[in-house]
Amino acid sequence: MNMLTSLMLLPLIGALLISALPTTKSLLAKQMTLGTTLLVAIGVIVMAIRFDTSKTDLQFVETHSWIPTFGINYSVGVDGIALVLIILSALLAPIVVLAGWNESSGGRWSAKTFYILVLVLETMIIGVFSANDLFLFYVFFEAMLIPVYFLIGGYGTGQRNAAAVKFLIYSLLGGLLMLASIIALYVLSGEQSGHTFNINTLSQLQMSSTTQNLLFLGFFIAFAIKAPLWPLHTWLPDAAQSATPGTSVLLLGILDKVGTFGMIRYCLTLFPEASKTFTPLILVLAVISIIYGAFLAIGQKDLKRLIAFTSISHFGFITMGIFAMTSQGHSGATLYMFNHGFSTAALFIVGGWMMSRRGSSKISDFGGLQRVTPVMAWSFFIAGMSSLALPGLSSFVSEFLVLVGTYTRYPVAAIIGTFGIVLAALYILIPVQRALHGPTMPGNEALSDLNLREKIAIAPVIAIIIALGFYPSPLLNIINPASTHTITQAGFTDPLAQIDPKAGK
Amino acid sequence: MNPANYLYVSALLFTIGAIGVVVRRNAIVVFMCVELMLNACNLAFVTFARINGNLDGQVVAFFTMVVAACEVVVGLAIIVTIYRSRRSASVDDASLLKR
Amino acid sequence: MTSNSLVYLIALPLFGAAVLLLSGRRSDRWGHIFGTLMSAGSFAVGVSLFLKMLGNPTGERALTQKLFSWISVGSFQVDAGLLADQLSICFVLLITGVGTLIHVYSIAYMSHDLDRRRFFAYLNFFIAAMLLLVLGDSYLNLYVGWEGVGLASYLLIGFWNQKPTYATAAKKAFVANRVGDMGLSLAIMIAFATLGTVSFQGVKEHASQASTGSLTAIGIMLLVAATGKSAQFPLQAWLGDAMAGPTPVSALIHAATMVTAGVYLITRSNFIFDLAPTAQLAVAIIGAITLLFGAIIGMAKDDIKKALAASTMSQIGYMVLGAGLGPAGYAFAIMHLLTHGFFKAGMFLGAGSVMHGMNDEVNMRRYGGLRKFMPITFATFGLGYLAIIGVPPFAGFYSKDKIIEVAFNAGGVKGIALGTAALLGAMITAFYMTRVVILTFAGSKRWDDKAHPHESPFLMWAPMVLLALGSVASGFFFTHGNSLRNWLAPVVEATPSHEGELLSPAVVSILALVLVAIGVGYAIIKYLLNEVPQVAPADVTVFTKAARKDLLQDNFNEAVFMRPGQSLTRGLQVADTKLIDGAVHGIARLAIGSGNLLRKTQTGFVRSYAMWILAGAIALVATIWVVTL
Amino acid sequence: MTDFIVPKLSYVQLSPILIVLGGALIGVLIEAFLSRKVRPIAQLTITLGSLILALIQLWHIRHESSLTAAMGSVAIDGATILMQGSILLIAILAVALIADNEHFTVLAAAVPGSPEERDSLQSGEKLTEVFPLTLFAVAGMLLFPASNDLITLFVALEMLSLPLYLMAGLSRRRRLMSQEAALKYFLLGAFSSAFFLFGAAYLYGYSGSVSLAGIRAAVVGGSGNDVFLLMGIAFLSIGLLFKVGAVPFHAWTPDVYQGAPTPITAFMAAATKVAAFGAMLRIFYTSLANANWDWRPMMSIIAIITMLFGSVVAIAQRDVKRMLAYSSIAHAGFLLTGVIALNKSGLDASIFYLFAYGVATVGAFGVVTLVRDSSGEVTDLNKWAGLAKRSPFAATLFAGFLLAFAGIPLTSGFIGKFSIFSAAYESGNKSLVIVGVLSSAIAAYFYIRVIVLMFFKDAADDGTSVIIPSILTRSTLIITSVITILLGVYPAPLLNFINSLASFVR
Amino acid sequence: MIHQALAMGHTQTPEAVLFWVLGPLAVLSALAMLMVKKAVHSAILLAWIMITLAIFYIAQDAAFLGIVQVVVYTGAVMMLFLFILMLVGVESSESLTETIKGLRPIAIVAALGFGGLLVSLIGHATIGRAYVGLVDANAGGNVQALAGLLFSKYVWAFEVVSALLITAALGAMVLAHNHRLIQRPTQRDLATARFRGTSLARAAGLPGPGVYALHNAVDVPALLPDGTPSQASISATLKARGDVIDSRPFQLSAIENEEE
Repeated sequence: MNMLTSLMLLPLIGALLISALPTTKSLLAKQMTLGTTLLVAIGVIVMAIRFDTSKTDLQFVETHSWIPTFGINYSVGVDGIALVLIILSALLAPIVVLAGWNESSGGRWSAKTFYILVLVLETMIIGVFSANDLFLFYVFFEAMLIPVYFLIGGYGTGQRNAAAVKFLIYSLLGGLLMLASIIALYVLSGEQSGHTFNINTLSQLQMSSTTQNLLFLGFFIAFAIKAPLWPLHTWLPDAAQSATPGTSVLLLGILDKVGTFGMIRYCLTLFPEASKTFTPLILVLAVISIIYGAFLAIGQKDLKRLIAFTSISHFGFITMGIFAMTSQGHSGATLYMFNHGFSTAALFIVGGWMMSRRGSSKISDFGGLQRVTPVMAWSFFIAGMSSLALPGLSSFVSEFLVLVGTYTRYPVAAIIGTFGIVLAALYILIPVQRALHGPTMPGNEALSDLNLREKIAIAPVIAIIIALGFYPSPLLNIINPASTHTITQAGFTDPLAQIDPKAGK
Repeated sequence: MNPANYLYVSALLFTIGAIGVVVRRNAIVVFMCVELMLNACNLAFVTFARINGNLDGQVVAFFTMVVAACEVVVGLAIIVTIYRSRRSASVDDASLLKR
Repeated sequence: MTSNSLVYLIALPLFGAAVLLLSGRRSDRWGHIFGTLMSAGSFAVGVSLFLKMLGNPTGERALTQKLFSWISVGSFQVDAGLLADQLSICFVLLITGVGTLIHVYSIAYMSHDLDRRRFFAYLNFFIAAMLLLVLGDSYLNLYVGWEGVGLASYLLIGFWNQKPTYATAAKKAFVANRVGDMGLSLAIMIAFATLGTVSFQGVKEHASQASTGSLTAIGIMLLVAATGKSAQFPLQAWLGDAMAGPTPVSALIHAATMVTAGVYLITRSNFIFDLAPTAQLAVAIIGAITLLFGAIIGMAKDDIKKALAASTMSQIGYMVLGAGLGPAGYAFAIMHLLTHGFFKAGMFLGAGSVMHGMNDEVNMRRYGGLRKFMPITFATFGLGYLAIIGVPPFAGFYSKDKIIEVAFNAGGVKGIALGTAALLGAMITAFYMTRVVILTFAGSKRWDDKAHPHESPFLMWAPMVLLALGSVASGFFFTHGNSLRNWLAPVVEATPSHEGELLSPAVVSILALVLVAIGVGYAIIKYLLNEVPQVAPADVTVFTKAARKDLLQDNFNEAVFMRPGQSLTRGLQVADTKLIDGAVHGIARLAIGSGNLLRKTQTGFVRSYAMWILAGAIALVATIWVVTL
Repeated sequence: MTDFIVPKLSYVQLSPILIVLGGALIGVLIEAFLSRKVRPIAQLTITLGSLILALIQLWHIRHESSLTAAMGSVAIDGATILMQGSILLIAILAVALIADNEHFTVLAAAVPGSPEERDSLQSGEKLTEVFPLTLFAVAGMLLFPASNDLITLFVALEMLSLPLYLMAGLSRRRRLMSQEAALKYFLLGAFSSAFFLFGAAYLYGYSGSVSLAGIRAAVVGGSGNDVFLLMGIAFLSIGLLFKVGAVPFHAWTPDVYQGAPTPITAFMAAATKVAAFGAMLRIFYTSLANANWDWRPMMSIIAIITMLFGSVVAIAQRDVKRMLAYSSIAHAGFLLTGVIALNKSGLDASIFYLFAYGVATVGAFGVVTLVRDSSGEVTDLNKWAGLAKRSPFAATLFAGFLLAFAGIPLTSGFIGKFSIFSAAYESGNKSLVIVGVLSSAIAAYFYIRVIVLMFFKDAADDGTSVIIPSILTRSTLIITSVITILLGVYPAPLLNFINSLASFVR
Repeated sequence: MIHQALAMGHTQTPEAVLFWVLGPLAVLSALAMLMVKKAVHSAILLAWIMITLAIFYIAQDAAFLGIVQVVVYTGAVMMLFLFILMLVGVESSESLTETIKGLRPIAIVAALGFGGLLVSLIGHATIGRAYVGLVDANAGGNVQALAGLLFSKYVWAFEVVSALLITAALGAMVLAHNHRLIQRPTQRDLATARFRGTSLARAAGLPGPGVYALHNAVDVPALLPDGTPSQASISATLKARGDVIDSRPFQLSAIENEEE
């Protein structure tokens, strides 16, 4: 069987097996989930190794007729961009399970349900990134809301119900707008080439510019909600604040990438002209997101909300990189998605441990943790440094690529975006100072440092953050052909340097 | 005289019946107004049958009568049941279900 | 020429840092030794490389090493490559040399600190980052080291971060540095967009083909970067606070090495600045402003470390000024950088020694007459003092006077203005440094009886002595036969402009010496011959008050950046919840509200339902009526 | 006088209807002659038996197509077969719910609260008349979409309505509400069928024929003045729109849905919609297709109002059954877009949607029957809080049906929504698609609210409980949910089937 | 214009006279049916309208329908209505003041609008075909012709209608037939039970409504001699409807307490 399909089925099988367990055996459920996610991770790594970086077209393609009446196929396949995101998901999943070992216990339902939801979600995430059929993509895109919704509402804290509903309604609204566009594409394809949802075929449809603009908006709004772009972001802080750290990692680290992934894969490919038309507007929104998210992050008193707002800022960078329409911007944006996944994961995971130990998510309740729990503090610090894109850590490479890629075509956006790096220093260092530094706050003296399980969970994250900072080539090699291909498809070429670098030689 | 005039009568009777359903409160009277509407329809059918020169309209009218008879049986049964429960045949009293 | 050993320069201290950090408390006992050894090892590699370079012919001295392809996207190709040319190797030797000395010093200085191992880990990390900064073969590689030292500086300033003010100082330093970093990243972006490359070699080759406008932009952005890292006006405010770190840190990072990175950057980018006169002039002006700014602050400081920090700022101003003077000044800027590295590091270590003996007291008004108790410290400090105020034949005399001279000879009004500023600076330097020496070592004792001043242990004074030797001899050594200038020539193309010489070297020296004497004299009158109060007098001029408050730099930043920023943050928070989220909730409320409103149409009366049907029928008929008529 | 034509009925093609009618008659005979004790089981057997038999018979004739099965009164074609199949399947599922006699009064004639009623409840007897009534209604429903002339249409309309009026009043609990529902349904139903008849009269007047083919011929032939045609369409539509619950002819829906016994609500909500839309599709796709410029704008406006109204008002509901009623109004709006589409894909989509929606509706109401307290079913939404704690099974099923209603992918509702909107878009009705999408978003809001209520709210200790369903109810629930999911995951076979079959003979 | 289209089909004068006499009368009767208070009067008026219509049918060559109208409709259906009216109470009349606010004016406007629009539309309608008349169709006799249609073309509908009739019968049975489920105790049984029962309290029979109550209404329970309300004194129907007024305020003990 095709590798992608097997990888999709694997978590589903795991979920089925777990659902057969009695509710009381939560430890076994955890172990099985961990095992399944690890298997998937290994599978994805094998797939990454077998991936041929010299090709630009999709690989591991598998196509079956699904709903022939509508020309819908079960069609999967990955290019470099999708593969990287699948790697991200597959690697983060076992980490999330291991890190949030006890996360499932405080919920409304049994731990078993929690892990079933997580596994189902993993299937859908792999599916959404590997779908090569617009309809299939949409199915995964919408269906994965449900497990997340239950994860937030069932296992979160505080205003979890409201947050879950807000998340779902926002997402559904965007999804329905996209559905309208998809329907339009479907009908157009029926008029021009016979009904199909094949992305390649759809990208060759003839459309009037008005149609293209409208359809583009349908897609873009859905994606802009998902990868929260100002001003469609307000669901994210609420959701992140209410969700458990593990869910937040899945949500911000992986799920929201579907938005930016969709912008690359669908907005640009299907509507190149409209993308051009809307680029100025989107860049403005992206830049606003960068600055706005950063400022709001600075002002947050709640650790989870703070991380959420940093993500909004980061998603601004990613969006900017995508719509810069340069290969640097694109590769940077894709790499950024990967790196943001890990740095946010690190922040949420470690932040989650801090919060569960202290029983509070207010930053002011911490203080002096570096004395009490040095390993935890260090982990948080490194995660923070990654978040502020310290050179040598992975985020830097991507952030810089985005900026440099944007600058070559839209210098003003890049310059304003660059201010974001100063603000990033503030929004990371302020919580670091308040939570880790200073005198030990009363109530924190007896907090325990990370145990072995937690160390095992966070170590690979930090290792990846550092390793990719120095040696991002493996990922860039996978990404580059795909992003160049996308740019070319969208009808762009990199702007040349003002002088020809080879002229001098 | 023009047969179309029957259509005017039919339309007026139908209107009056419809208004009767709205303004009258006694369920039986309301139902009688519905019957009036059906009769108006029948008149239209018969008139049209005459205009069109085929008997299909009359057949419809015949069926209408039969159907109306059945409807009357069912309707009155329901009204009687309601009346027995409430000691009232006013449709306004039956307003537990709302909002 | 390629060399495979460049990487060890960085790898050794990096390895040290990693080992010390990861091993945790297990390495408490031997960590400091290990760290020192790593640093020393790196120094050894540096020396061997230096010797190797010496052995090569002038044109082939530069050593390169390509490690791997770092970032490669489209035309954006950056290798992880190292370049040790004549300029870099000076820094390598300074960093590893002074660095190792300070490691040694710290063994003793930090011996009572429970976290000494962590301190050495940071130091090692700093050495590695700083070496990467000077060895990187492209702007982007440099950037990694550039932020790396920023991080190291942050960690070290905040080493005692349980004290909130120290933690704040660390944050302030990092943020100020980040502003500079933003300049550097913009410079790199512009360079890539204009020249299509970010390697030093590539930029150097193509710079001449780029427009002056772009080059000026790059230059200005590089200057912004330099001002951040080197505490130049207007990003100088963090340096004083950075003295919160342990004194060896101040010596190493905030005097000898990191803060001079800006000078390195400007010198390294000579090929840009030489083609962008406006940017170059800006560099010189910033340098001149800062050297006066720092000097003025230095006059009013009672905290010995802050006084020295102000002095550092001022001295780096000299270097930047020198670098801003173009080919004529690069070599002298670097020379002053190196000599300053010796004497300022020495003085900082001296200050540390004093504090060590005085229960960490830093207020000079509570010192006095310490020369009897700390003779070695006094001697080494004194030699550094003589070097900094530029008394011949000490090192400062050679380096600083050269800068003043080149400034005067820059030509026109510019030359006169810059030269005068530099000269004035020399006089102020003499004044405040004399003040420091007098307040600390001369006069009567002003400390309370709890302090028991004593000389520091061998491990502390030995590095001080070595550095003092450097401050005495290096100037002569560097200028002898223009050795440094010739050495650097392949990198910075030193072409002294003797055309239209305004003042001859001799005149400058004499002028400088006279002004220095005036400064020294005034200080002696004021502080040696008059009683020094233990508490700083309050009835002073506005000017002094301002100087004490660092010329209101913090107030300025607070008023212009911090407060509006805070207001903006608060405003945006309100906007986010009230406006954006409010709009969302408003739509939801609208839907619910209209639902509740329409719900009322369901009255429960069957007659009103019939009315709905009838109304629908009427609407339909009316439509037909309108359509058909 | 024309020569008498000896009528020829093609009994094979009519057999599904005849089988059901026969079953009903046997049911009546059982009422008359069998002892009370054996009646329930006998009735159930007969009812289910005849429905299943009819379904089997339907399968045999699925490829037949004729206009002459009943002298031109009935059109047997793919569309008919599909509609009838849907109705039969839904009816079977609903009968399984109806069989749980707990819902029906034993003595409908007894005055609520009277000693007779008390006695009757204690007697432990069961009301078995619902079975033949159901079968009569099913027969009417089977006939309704197959009718090919206005007379048969009218007769079928009454035939499906009368039993429903009656059954709406048979609830065991809350008798007064149930009777009120019957009264309202009856009065308004009669009112609307008068409109239907009035429209039929004008169509007859316009075309001189009562057969759909004749009307079609007149429309195609088209005289200049079509006032009668327009009036005919308008009034006829009122009758049909009333049955499907389109705004402003919807007002009965919530009240009747709430008041009627829940299994009946399930049956009528699902099956009536199929039948009424089936008839509507036939009329508009065959007879009136060429007059689409006359009716499309008007229907579009009604569809838009219906979608929005249903979705918005549903938000404000506090009773499960009323909420489902408004949801059915919204769905009527979605389905109207399929009628308006007026193309083959619109027909296919409508049939699929009707089936998917019908099955999910039966399932959803089936879950409603399970939630009870001491006074019977609990439909107050507030008391549904924390249902997942009480019964994860019921809550999960209900959530699944709600998600299907909301059109979330991997449920049948999504495929339905997609196909129907794409058909509407294809026909150029973009505004309908946009409104449809927007109201779907609004609708999603209240479906989700219920899910929140069931899963994320804590249960109050108010005696609400979820009973263990009887075997029949349980199988209905399971079958409906399986179909709902299956049609979301792998709808290809059904879609192919519909696509190959769905067409109208003319 | 329909008038022109039908010009050739003008009917004879007698029919015109008939129409102009009976037509307006029918409409007026219909209006009166709306206005009269008593349901019975409405029913009589409706019967009259139906007879009018029967005459119209006959006038329009629909003799069979005319007869059936009289027999089935006026005869059977209206009798059924009257029966039910008697059951409900012949004297029952409703106040004609409108209870739903604003419905009356809306209804009047609707009536004028709807009627006006319909009349106007019919006025503008034309029929594409010529006026035909039923002379040909009824050539073999109206009844025969109708029978021909009914038993051939519309035989299916004709057959199916039977199902409708059965439904109606079944429905009437279900709703109206009140079969004994449990043997009603006879008066003797009751009397025996009263005196042989555990308590003699009810031996004197049930209290009448409101007998001892301070409030003389059927929906207030009577008070037993000890001052407690007797639930038995209230009609079960009222209870089921929830129309029973709480008796507590009327309890003797409560009132006494208040006075103290």
